[in-house]
Amino acid sequence: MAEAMIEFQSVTKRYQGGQPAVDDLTMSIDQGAITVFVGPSGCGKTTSLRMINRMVEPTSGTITVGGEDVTSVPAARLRRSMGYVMQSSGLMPHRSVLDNIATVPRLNGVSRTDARRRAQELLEVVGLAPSLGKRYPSQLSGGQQQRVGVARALAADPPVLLMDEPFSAVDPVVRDELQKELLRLQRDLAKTIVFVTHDIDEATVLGDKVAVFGVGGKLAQYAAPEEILRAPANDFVASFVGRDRGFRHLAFSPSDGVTIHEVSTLTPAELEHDGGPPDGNWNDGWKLVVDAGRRPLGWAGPGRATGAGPVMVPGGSLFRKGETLRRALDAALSSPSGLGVAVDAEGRVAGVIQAAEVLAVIEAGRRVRQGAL
Amino acid sequence: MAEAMIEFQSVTKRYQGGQPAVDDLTMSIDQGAITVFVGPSGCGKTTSLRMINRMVEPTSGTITVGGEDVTSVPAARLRRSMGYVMQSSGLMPHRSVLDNIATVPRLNGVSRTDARRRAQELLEVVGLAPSLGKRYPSQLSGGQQQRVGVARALAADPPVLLMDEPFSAVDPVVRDELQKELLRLQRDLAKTIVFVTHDIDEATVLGDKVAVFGVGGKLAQYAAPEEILRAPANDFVASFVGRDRGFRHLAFSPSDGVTIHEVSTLTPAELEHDGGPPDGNWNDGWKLVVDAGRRPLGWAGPGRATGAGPVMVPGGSLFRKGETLRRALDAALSSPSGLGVAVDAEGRVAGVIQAAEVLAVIEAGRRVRQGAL
Amino acid sequence: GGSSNPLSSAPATGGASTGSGGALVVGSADFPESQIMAEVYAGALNAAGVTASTKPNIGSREVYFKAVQDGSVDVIPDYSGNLLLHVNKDATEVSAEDIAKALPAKLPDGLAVLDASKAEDKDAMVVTKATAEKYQLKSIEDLAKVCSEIVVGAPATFAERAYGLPGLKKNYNCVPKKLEPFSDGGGPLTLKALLSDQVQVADIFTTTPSIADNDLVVLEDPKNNFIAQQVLPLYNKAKMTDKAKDALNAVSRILTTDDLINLNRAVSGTQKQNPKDAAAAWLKDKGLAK
Amino acid sequence: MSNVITDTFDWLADPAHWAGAAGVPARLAEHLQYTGLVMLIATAIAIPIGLYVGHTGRGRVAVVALAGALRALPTLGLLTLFVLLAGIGLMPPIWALVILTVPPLLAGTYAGISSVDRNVVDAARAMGMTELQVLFRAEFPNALPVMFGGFRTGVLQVIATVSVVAYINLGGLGRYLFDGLVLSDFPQMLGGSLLIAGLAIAVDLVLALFQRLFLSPGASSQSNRSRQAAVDLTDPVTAEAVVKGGMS
Amino acid sequence: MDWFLANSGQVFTLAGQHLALAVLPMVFGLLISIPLAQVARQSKALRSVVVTASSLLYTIPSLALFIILPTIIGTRILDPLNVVVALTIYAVALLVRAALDAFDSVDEDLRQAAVAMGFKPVARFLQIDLPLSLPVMFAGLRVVSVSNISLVSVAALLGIGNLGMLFTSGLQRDFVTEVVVGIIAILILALLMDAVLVLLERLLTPWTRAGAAPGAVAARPHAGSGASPEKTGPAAAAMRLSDAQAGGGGA
Ligand SMILES: Nc1ncnc2c1ncn2[C@@H]1O[C@H](COP(=O)(O)OP(=O)(O)OP(=O)(O)O)[C@@H](O)[C@H]1O
Ligand SMILES: Nc1ncnc2c1ncn2[C@@H]1O[C@H](COP(=O)(O)OP(=O)(O)OP(=O)(O)O)[C@@H](O)[C@H]1O
Ligand SMILES: [Mg+2]
Ligand SMILES: [Mg+2]
Repeated sequence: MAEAMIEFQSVTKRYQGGQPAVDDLTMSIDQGAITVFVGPSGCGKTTSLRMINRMVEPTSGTITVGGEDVTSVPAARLRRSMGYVMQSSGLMPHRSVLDNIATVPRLNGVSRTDARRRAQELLEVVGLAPSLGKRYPSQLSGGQQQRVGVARALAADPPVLLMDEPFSAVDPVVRDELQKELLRLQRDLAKTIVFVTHDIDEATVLGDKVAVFGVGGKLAQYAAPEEILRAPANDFVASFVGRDRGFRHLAFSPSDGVTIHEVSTLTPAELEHDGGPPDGNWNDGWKLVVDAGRRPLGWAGPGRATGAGPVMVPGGSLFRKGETLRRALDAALSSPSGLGVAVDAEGRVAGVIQAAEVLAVIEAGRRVRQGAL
Repeated sequence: MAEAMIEFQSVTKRYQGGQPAVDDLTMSIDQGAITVFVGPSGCGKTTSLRMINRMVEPTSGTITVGGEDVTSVPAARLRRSMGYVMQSSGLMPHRSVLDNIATVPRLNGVSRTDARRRAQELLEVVGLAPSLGKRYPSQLSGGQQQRVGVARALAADPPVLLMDEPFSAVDPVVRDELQKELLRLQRDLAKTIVFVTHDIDEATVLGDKVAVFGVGGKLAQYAAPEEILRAPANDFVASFVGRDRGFRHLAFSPSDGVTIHEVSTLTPAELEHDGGPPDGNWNDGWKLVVDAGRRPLGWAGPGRATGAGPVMVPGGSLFRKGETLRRALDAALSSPSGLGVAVDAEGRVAGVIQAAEVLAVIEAGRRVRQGAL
Repeated sequence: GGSSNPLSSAPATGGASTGSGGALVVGSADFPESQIMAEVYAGALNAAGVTASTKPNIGSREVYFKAVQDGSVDVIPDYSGNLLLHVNKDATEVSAEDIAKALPAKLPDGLAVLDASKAEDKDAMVVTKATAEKYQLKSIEDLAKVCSEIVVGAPATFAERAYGLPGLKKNYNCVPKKLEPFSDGGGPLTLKALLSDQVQVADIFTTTPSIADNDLVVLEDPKNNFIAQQVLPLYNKAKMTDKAKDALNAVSRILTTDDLINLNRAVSGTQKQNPKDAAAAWLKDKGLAK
Repeated sequence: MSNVITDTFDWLADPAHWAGAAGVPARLAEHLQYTGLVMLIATAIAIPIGLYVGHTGRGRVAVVALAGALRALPTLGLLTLFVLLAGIGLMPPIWALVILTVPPLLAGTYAGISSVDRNVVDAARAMGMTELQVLFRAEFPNALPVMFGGFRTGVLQVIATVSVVAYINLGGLGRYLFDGLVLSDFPQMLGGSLLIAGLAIAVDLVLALFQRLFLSPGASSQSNRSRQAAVDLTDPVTAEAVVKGGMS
Repeated sequence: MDWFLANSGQVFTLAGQHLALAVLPMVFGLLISIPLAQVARQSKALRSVVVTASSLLYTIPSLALFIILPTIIGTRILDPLNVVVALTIYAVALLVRAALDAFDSVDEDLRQAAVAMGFKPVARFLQIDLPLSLPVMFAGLRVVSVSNISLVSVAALLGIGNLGMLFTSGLQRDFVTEVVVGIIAILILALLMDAVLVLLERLLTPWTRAGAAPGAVAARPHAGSGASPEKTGPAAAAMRLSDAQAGGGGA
C-alpha cells in the first residue's frame, strides 16, 4: 500500500556528546498506518519520536514529513500540524476538558465558539460523554484523561499523530479498551500514527509495522508484527519478543480453515434428568451445558451419572467465530473436554473445535508461507 | 502435604465503617509453602496480609499462626517472628545495607557483631556481592534493594515470610530473576510464605496455592494455580485469569511424554556445500544448522538449493529438556520447519519435537485428569 | 556623625516638595514630652488657621535635626541648650539668656528657632532616697567621690553628649563604672532600673512626674554641667509663615515648667491620656484653642 | 558613598571598638550567649512536641494553627510587652524570642518527621519495633536532615532577631545598631550590621560542617532525593518552615 | 478596651499606614521576583547565585536596612519609601525562592505537552506556567504577608507611622494596654491579609478544588496503591526552601 509519510535519513542524536541515543536511523513510515516503536528502556524511542516534531533536534541526518524537511518549517507551526499524546495525559489542570481539547485550534486562531464546538464533537469521537466537557481533568479517571489527550491531539485534524506510551499508565483492562478504541479511530480517520511503547504485546496488537529498537539506539528490526514474531532478525529481537512467540504469532493467522463441529447440548434442567453418556458417544460422554439463550455454562462430564465426578465442570476460554487461531487453540486447550467452544457474535454456542484440527490448520498455514518464500 | 500454619477464621475488616475491605475470610495457609494472594486493586490483599502480623486489626474473626491466636502475643513480638517485605523496599536510608539486614536480630538483642556476621551471610543467600554491605540503600538498584529487603526479612530466621507485591516495582527482567531466586530460596529454606501480587502470571509462577480475591474483599477461589487456570471457579476468576489460560495452563504439565526425534544437522560450513534436500526426506527438506558446539543457529529451508528461499531462516523458541509442555508446544509452533528444537542443559541440540505429538501428550494428560475426577 | 553620614548628605531642598498649600508637619523626638509639645504646637497652629499635622517619634536629635533640615518635618519642639551644643560642640554658654543669644547664629542655613518659652526641662542626675542617704549625696560633686562604684542609667546618647559622660568627666572628674543604656527616654525602664538598684544614678528629665511620685532626689549641678534647656520651636524656614510663627510664639509665651510636668503626668501617669488629647486640653485651658 | 564604606571599615578597624565591655568581642559573646540560650529553650520545647505530633499525627491542626498565629506576632511588640510586664533583666526578652522561635522549630520537626518515607516507617513497624523504637530508630534519624535544616533556619533567625534585645537594655551586637541610630553614627550601624550578617554566615557554616560530618550520609541522600520532589508549599506546616527571621 | 475605644481613630490610622507599608512591598516583590525567578531558571549557576543572594539578604537585620537604604537610594531618612524598599528586598528574597519552587511545581510533562502542541515561549509562560504556579506562589505570598506585617512594626523605631508606634509609645509611657492593643491589631491585620490572600487564591485557581474522580487515581501506575494505609504525611519537601535558605552561607 504504503506511501511514505515520514522519512528518517541517517538520523543520529547524541545528547551532550555522550553515546548516541539514536544511531544512524534510516526508516520510512507509511502514510495512514500505525507504526510502533518498541524496545527496552532508554533505547531512543522517545528521542526518535520527538525528532519528528522537533522537540529534539537531530545531531545529524534529516527528517522529512510529507516530503518536506522538518527544519524548513518554524517549530511551533510544525508541532501544531501534528497531534501529540503522551503517557501522563499532559492535560492542563486549570482548563476544562473542552478548553483542553480546543487548545490547538485556538492557537491556530479558530474562534472560541468554533473551537469548543469542534471539541464537543471530538468528545464523542473518542467515546466520552458530552457532559464531561465541563469538568476539569482531575475530575476524570486515568482512562478518560487519556481519551481527552487523544481528542486534543485530533482537534486540529492533523495528518500525523505522535503517541509516546499513551496507555502505559492505565490499568490493563482500560488499556485493552483504549487500544481497541485507537484501532477503531484509525479505521475511521486513517491518520499516520507513530506509537511508542515498551510493551511488545501492545506493539503487535496495534502496529501495522513495528520498529524494534536495540540498546544504543540502533534499529534492530522493522517489519510487520507477524514477521517479527515469526522470524526475529536476531537474538536481541528474539529475546525481546520473549516467550510464547510461537503461540502469540497465531494471533496473526485467521481461523478460517478450522472446522466447527456440532455438539450435543443440555440445559441445566435437562442435566438433572440426564442419564449420563450414551454408549459410543464420540465425545467421551461430554455434553455442553447451555442456558436458555444457548450461551455456554460449562461441561457435563462423563463421570456425572456414576457419581465419579462433579455434575458440571467450568468451561474453557471461548472462541468467537472469526477470531484468530490463537484463540481457537486456546479454547481447545483450556476445555476440560478437549473441545473448544465456539460462539457466535451474540455469544450463542456455534459448535466445538478440536485442538488437532486447529493444529492442522496451523501446519497448513506454515507450509503455504513456506511455499511463498 | 500441608499442615496449616496460618488460619483465618471468619475474618472481616471494615475501615471506618465503610464497605468491608475483607469480607468473612476463612482460609488456611499451608506450612512451608508459598501461598499467593492475587486480585484486582483494592480487593483487600494487603489488608488480609497485614492482619497476619497485626499491622491491621480485624473487625471480627480470629487469625491463628501456628495454632496461637495472634492477639495473644504482643504485636511487636509477633511481628519480629515474621519477615515482611514490601513493594518499596522500605529500607532505612540512614543505615548501611548490613545494618538494615541486621535490624531484627538487633531488636531481638543479638550483639552487633553477631548480627552483622549473619547479615553478611544473608547477602550471599539472596545473591548479592558481600561488598555491597557497606553501601547505603540509595546506592543500590531497585532490584538489589528488593533483595536486601528479602535478606532483612530472613535475618531473624522467621518461620513465616509476608511479602506484599515485593517485585512489582522492578522491571520485568529483574522481576523474573527475583522470582527464580525466591523459588530457589524457598526450596532451600522451606519458609511459610504469603505473597501478595496483582499479577496472575506471577501468582501462577510462584504459588503452591493461589487465593484469588474478588472486589469487595471476598475470596473467589483458593486452589493450586494449575487448577485455577484449568477450572476457574466463576466468571470473575476466569476473566481475571485472562486470555490464553489453556496455553498457560500447559506450564503445569511436565513434558515427559514428548518424544524427541533425531534431526539432521549441518554446520554453516557444510551448509555452503550442501546440495539441498535429498529426495523423500521426511522433514520436507529442513535441516537444522548448528555451530561447532552443536548449539542451534537456524533452519536451512528446503528452498535453499533452488534459490527460492533464504539459505538459513531464524529458528523458533527453544525447548530445554525437562521443561513444561507450554515451552514444548511453543517451540514447535514457532519453528519455521514445524519442528521444535529441543536442547539439553548445555544448550546443545538434543533433537526435535512435533506439535502433533505434543498435542497428543496434552490430550493424554487431560484424560488422566479426567479419570482421576 | 562624620562627614559620611547619609543624613547630612540628604538634600535640603527636598523640603519644599513635601508640603502643599502651606501645610506644616510638626515632628517630635522619641520621648513623650516631645510628642506632647508637638501636639501642642500642631494644635495651636491649627487653631490659628495653619494646617498642621504631626509626625511623632522620629528619634534622637541627631536624627530629627536632619529631618528638619531636609524638610521631612517643618517644625519640632526642641531644648535650647542641647540644641546649641548640637550645632556647636564647643559652646560654653550656660545661662538661658546666653544660649538664646548664641543659638540663631550657629544654626545652619535654612533653620531657625522661635522665641524660647519659660518652660525648662533638663536632664538631671537622679538617685533614690536610699542611695542618697547611703552615699550622702546632695550634688554631683558628692557623686564624683563614689563615681567608680556606680552605674548610670541613661539614653545611649549620654555617652557622647557634652553634658553626658564627657561633661561629667570634664566638670566633676566623674567616670562611672558603667553606662547602662535605656531607650525609653528616662521612662519606665530607667525608673525600674533605678528603683531596683540595677543602676544607682539615672538621667531623668526634670519634668518627669515620677521624680516626685517616687521621692527621688535630683542631684544639684553646681558646675552647670546641665545647661539651660528652654523649650522652643526649631523650624525649617522654607514653609514657615508669619501666621504660624505668631501661633507658636503664643504657646511659648504661656508655657511653664509646671505645665510640662502636668502634661507629662496626664500622658505617662495613671491617666494615660493620648498626647494629642492632653495637648488639646491644655490649649483649651489656656485659651489658645477652643 | 565611598566615604560611608571607608568610614565603616575605619570603625571596624578601630582598636578602641574591639576592647572592653562595649567592644566587639564582648558584644559578640553576648550575642552568641543570647542566641544559645534562646535556641536551647526553644529546642527543648519544640522538639518533643514536634516529635509527638509528627509521630502520632495527633494535634496537627492545633500545631498548625498555633504556629501560624505565633508567626504573626510582632517581635517588637512582644518584647515591649514582656519587659513592661516582667521588668528588665535577661529573661523577659529571651522569653519573647523563644516564643518567636518555637513555631519554626516545631514546624521543622513536624515536617521532618512527616517527610520520612511512610514505607520506611511501615517497614520498621512491620519488623516489630515498638512505637518508641519506630520514632527513634526509623523516623528521627531520617528526619534529622530536615529537622536540622529547620534548626539552622531558626539559628539564623535568632541571630538576626537577638539584635532587638538591645532596644531594651541588653547587649549583643544589636547595641551598635541602636547606639548608632540614636547617635546617627552611620558607620557604627553599618559595622554592626556587617558583624551580625558575618556572624550569621559563620555560624551557618559551622552548622553546615557539623551536618556534613555527623549526619548519616544515607539519610541526607534520602532527603536530597525528596528535595527534588515537588515542593508542597500549599501545606501550611511546610510553608511555615519557610518563615525566616531577619527582624531586628 | 476603654483606651482602644478612646483612641480607635488613631489605631485605625496607624493600621492603615501599617497595611500600606506591608502590602506595597508584596506587590513590588512579586513584580520583581517573577521575572527574576524565570531568569534564574535558565541555568543552574544563575539559580544558585539567586538562591544564595536571597538567603544572604535575609541575614541583614531589618533596622539596619531601613537606615542603610537612604544612602544607597538617596531617599530621606523619614521617608516611608525606605521601609517599602527594605521590605520589598525581603519580599523578593522570599518570593524569588517561592516563585522558583512554584515554577518547578508545574508538571514538566505538561510543559512538554504545551511545547508539542506548538505553544510559543511567551504564550506558554502566560497560559501554562503562570496560572499553574499560582497555588505555590500564593503559599509564598502568605508567608511574605505575615512576615511583612510583623516586620513593618520595626520601622516605628524610626518614627515611620504604623502600629509599631503603639509599642514604642507604650514602652515610654509604661502602658501595657497600648502594647497589647498593638499586638492584637497586628495579629488581626495579619489574619485579614491572609484571609484576603486565601480568597484571592480561591478565585484565581478554581480547578484546584475540583475533586478528583474516584477512578482518577487509577491513572497512576499501580505502584504504591494501598501500600501505606496509615495516614500519608504531608509532603515535607517544602522544607527545602528554608533548609537551602539556611544553607545559603554554607553553599
Ligand atoms: N534530555 C536528555 N539529555 C541527556 N540524555 C538524554 C535526554 N533524553 C534522553 N536521554 C538519553 O538518551 C537515551 C534515549 O532516551 P529515550 O528517552 O529516547 O529512551 P526511550 O526509549 O524513550 O526510553 P523509555 O522507554 O525509558 O521511555 C537514554 O540513554 C537517555 O538517558
Ligand atoms: N487505612 C485505610 N483506611 C481506609 N480504607 C482503607 C485503608 N487501607 C485500605 N483501605 C481500603 O480497603 C480496601 C482494600 O485495600 P487493600 O490495600 O487491602 O487492597 P489491595 O488488594 O492490597 O490493593 P492493591 O492491589 O491496590 O494494593 C480498599 O478499598 C482500600 O481503599
Ligand atoms: Mg520514552
Ligand atoms: Mg496492596
